[in-house]
Amino acid sequence: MLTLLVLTPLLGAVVISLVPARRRELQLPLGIALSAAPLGVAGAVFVSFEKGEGSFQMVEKMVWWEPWGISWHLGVDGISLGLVALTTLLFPLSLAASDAITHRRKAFVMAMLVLETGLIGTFLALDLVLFFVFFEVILVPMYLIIGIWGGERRVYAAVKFFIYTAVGSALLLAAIIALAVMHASQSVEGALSFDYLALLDLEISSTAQMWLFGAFALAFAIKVPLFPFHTWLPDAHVEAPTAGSVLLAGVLLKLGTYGLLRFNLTLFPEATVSLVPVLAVLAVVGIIYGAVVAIVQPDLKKLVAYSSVSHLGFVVLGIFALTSAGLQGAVIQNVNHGLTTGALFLLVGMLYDRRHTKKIADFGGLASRVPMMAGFFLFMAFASIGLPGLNGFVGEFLVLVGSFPSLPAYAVVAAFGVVLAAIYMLWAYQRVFTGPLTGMANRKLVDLSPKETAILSPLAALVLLLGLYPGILLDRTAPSVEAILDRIEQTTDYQVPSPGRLEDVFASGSGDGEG
Amino acid sequence: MIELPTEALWLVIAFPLGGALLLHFAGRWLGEPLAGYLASAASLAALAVAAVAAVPFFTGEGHPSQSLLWEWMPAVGASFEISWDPLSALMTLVVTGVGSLIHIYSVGYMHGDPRFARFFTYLNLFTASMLTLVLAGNYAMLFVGWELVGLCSYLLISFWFTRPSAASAGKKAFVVNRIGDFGFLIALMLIFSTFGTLSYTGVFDRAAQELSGWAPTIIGLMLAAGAVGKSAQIPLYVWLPDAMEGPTPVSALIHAATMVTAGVYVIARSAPIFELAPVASGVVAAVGAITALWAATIAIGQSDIKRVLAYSTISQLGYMFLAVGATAYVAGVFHLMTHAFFKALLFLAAGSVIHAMGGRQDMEEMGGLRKAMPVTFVTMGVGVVAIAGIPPLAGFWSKDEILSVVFNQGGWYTALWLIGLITALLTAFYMFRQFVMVFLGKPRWPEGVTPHESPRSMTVPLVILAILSVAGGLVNTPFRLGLEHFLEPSFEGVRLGHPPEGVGLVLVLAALAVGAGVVGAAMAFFAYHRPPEAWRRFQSGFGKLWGWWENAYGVDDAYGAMLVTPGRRLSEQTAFGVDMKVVDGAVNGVAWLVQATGRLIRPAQSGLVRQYGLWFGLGLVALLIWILVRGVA
Amino acid sequence: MVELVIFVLMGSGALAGGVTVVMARNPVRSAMGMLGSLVSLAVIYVVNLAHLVAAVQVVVYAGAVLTLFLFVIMFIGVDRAEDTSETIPLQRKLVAGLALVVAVGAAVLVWRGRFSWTPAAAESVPIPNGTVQALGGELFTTWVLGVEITALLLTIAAVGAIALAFYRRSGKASAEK
Amino acid sequence: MLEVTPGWYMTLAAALFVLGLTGVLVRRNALVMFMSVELMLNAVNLTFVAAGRAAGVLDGQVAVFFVLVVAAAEVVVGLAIIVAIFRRRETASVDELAALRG
Repeated sequence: MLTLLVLTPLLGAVVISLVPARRRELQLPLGIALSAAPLGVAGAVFVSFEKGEGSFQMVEKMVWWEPWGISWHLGVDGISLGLVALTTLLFPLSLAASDAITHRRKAFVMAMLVLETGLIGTFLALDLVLFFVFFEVILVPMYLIIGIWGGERRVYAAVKFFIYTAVGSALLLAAIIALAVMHASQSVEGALSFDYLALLDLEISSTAQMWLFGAFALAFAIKVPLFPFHTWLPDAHVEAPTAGSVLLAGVLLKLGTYGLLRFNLTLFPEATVSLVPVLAVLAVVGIIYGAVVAIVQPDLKKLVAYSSVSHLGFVVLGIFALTSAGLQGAVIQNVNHGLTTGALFLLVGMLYDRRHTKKIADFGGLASRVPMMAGFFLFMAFASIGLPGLNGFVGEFLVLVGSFPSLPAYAVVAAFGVVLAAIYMLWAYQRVFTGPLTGMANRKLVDLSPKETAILSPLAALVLLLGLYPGILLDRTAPSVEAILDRIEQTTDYQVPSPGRLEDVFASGSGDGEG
Repeated sequence: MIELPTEALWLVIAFPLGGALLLHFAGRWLGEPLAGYLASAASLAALAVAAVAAVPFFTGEGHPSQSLLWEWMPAVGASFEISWDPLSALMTLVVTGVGSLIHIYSVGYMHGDPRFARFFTYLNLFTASMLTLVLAGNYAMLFVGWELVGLCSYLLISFWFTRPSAASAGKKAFVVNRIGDFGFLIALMLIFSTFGTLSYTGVFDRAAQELSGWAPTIIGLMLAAGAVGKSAQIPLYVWLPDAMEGPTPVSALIHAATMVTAGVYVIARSAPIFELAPVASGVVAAVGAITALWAATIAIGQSDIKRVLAYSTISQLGYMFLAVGATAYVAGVFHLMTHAFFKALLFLAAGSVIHAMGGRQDMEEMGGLRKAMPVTFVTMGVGVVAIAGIPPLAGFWSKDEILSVVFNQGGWYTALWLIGLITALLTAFYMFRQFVMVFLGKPRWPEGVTPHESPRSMTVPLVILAILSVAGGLVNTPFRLGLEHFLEPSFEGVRLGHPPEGVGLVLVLAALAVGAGVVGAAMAFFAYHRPPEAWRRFQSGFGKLWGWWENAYGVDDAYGAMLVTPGRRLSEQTAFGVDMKVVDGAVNGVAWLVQATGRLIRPAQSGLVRQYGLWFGLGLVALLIWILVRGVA
Repeated sequence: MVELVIFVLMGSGALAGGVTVVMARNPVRSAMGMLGSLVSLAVIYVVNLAHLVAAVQVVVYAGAVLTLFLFVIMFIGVDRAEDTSETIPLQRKLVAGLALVVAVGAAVLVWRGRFSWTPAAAESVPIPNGTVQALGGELFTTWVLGVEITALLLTIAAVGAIALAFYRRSGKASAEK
Repeated sequence: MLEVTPGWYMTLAAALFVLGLTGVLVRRNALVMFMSVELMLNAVNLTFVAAGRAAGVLDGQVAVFFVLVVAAAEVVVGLAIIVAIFRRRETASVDELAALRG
């Protein structure tokens, strides 16, 4: 089933390639229909997923290249499940929102479908080479999407995106090979292996763990992006077409946090425990820094992009909190951010399609002209701010409350990001949508079409559902998260903090007496 | 008598929430006034359910109970869970009762507004949120309500969003509240990491054993920080006066009667924690007392009819803080209730006046409205007397109880009591000043304004609220402590502050409080029941002080200069200085370095084959020599 | 004795030819120097018992290849005397240095004895005679695959040369600067 | 009596090789460069023959045979290219063929 899930979009790309180039009217609807197919498969995966099970499910394994121990090994657990579902959901929606793409539409749809295969594959791969292949496959269509269908400085942005991520990948590859070689030196037969499950049994010295952790973490930190590796993101977002932005923020960034969670924590537990302060500092700095920078951005897309830096800081903080609540929060915040930021980018895109500008200063008082759009924007803005009852809160709250026992000082500083989020989001909303209606062009705006409403509504519904009943995801996540924590506890002398007197919390945590 | 199980209490929230949903999707189709009636019906239905469910507490047979709706975030012990005890019952009744009246009032007030249905959507959503807050069985769900009322407040303040001032006031309210929420969040983190749960029962049962040292103080202070934001206390009160940009019923419902009291409710609810943290309690009391005095002086200098009431609200909330800070939780909640009655009344009456004056809010342009609006005149008069603390109206009982309890605490609380007493005098002064300026004297209306009494849907709620303002205080008099008895189950095991024992002292204290009220009222009457020139002369007698009061001590400007402007500059520096130049500069710098290296060694690629050949030859020879020198095996 | 005489005579011839190739300003003279060099070497091959190689040297090199060179020289223009001034800075000096190093290096290597084994060794080893039969046998048994591949290479070269000869400017060629 | 040892031949080959090398690097006429290359190839051929004789094997001569063939092929293609370039650029000077200059 998982193989099917990975390959369906690729098959779709092949189908699209067979459509004659002059049948333009077919390409987009067909693309939407084809990308809906994996959504169906993902739905089936979601339904048949065993709730109480923390290990990998629906595992499929086929030998790919025996001598090097590479296999086509797929599996899903509570950490990847939500992300896979999110990926498959966002693709039909963002394709549906791509009416504005008229130039080389066929190639665009194909690039999108290839991208989908890459993303799903990355989340499901249980073989490091397979993972790496998918991880890199993503770069190509995304590079094309930004570079061909982007804005004015698209080439600059695309090249920056590509090179920046490729630099990280190079180290990742080196570290992956190092792991396989270590496996060869430790296993009885001396065989290489890139299998994630096999590599889990490796015994890696502390020093080696540090280096390998660093290589993995750098690759993923660039992808997240963690401060200070974030500057490719605003550029890429501003130049990317709407669909590109949606997927970039919605799914691509999650590869970083997913990688940290999946590989860094389990493969290098000792290094994880000792490097927690470094990553927590970067995460917290990212939370505050992203928010502070977002406040004064003149470009709506850039503002949302910097808000992503801030929100993903929460995810990273949750991961390195190394508590059950923190990890669960990280996982669900991943999905939440994809939904809300995806929706925000869709809205900005819809605004851009109408006005051909993203500058906040060009707008003003739109709410009286386009109330539906304003309503959706405000809804998503509040989800992003972390209003309880909407999904953003669930993730942030779990992360904050979960990270407090282990990292009290960091959690307190991070909590301040919540205040800043309200400032930048509401100020932007105020300048764009409220006040008197300004400018002739704004007077002629039309509100959301039924189609656009249909694109946004599922996202809004999910935002509300996950906000009120996150159990739908948390129930499936919790066992996997516990498994990771168990592993860290077994392989290191780390103890997940349990509730207790505050004096103990502050004494044990790395917090330095924040009061 | 029907016994309503706690499990059915979700209906209390569901009615207004359902109303909000219905109106959101079908409001435009339902139109005016049907949408308003539906919303009012939803609110009344919630009131009915709550009233039935509260019966056991009145008869003294009820016990606090919990009912789990569904799990929310099990990892942090958060669930949707309703807790039903006298405190939440009382709050529910106040919210739905006052709320229903304001719904009905709004049908008249919002007549003709193009977004009539939308207004009621928000109003219903607010009611549901506030009920979530008071019915919550754990801190997480409390926080849901806490933030959702903030959202509704934002939506309703900026209801007329085309006015830039309204839009910015809404944002300000939400952001300032968020600063308080920051403290609240920290409190939640502290509570969870101590107890491993956020549910009231779990926390309060074990508070005495688990909390030690400075822990309860920190938790208490952080909770208080949240409460300070929501209840508009120093230093976070600045959003409330601006919130008057919203429609007047909103000011009455949210920014006087219910939402702003949430802070008081939270502190009362967390009594078992504050019990262990006398320092935190003291801070709360001090903040309350100072805020009360501070806001009262500002209220004196205002000429906008709603701003007077806004600062008055801040001041009265200060009283409630003073009460809960002095562990007089019952007195605080009591004042919360009576205040809800008379302040809602005052706001609605003010709304009626504004309605009649064609939207004008400047009291300088009013005067002599007594004849034109008899009902409003009488009912507002009742409200003014009530807030001034003149017996036997509601305000007297609750305020007197607060003051006497605070006095009885002794020590430095006596200073707070004195502040409270002075504030009582000022309260009477500015309220009577307002009353005189608006209703008595000669009309100073501008051209073309012909005031008229408001429609029935507006005056009926006024009358009902006036009756409540008269009689509401009787539920808890020193002669019959009905409310205290009623609330007992909610404060089990908590030492409550009490008034002094001796009857004589009680009477003296009461006499002092009443005396302060009467003196203030009389001063206002003599100063302002005269032509405008005379009162201006009176005002100028205060010299610079009056200017400060008029300007609210310039706190807004100070915050602007100290926080907002530097904050924005910091943000700009970070965004365009640090981020673009340093961080991105480093990235682009690396790229530039590679390019520069390329440029540097580019001439080597001369395109001349012979030169390449030479390099090749030289390289080869060098390699050979190296091999020979090293000696290949 | 005979070998010494032949070595001195033919060696000088080969060197003189080489110098002519490098020094002559007219390419035809270079070609003639080349011819002299090739023929001299052919004689030395004979002395070294490489009869077939010597024959092929004369027939293929001196005959075919050099003729081809001459054809091209004629085609391009005989009397284009080359400008001998050097335009690349340092080229001449560095070349001289390189040549010196290579020459000295080779001399050192040779005379330090690494390659100075004497025909005395030949007494134990039968001196192979590079007759057509001997060499042909070797080529078509041990080295037959190499022969086939070189044949293929030659064919390809021929085809390539013809293709290049048929080269036409395709419109306004873009390779034009 | 002086014996002509293989070393003599090696020395001669080295001299020829250096001559060819100098020619390749100094001359800018493509044809002359080609001839210089042939000179270098011949120098190598000489070492093969001499060494093969000294070692008493035919392999040296076999190698020379292959070098000859490859050289012939090279000349054929190289000259064709030179002619093609000449037809286009009217020059046989390699210095003027510097389109790949960085």
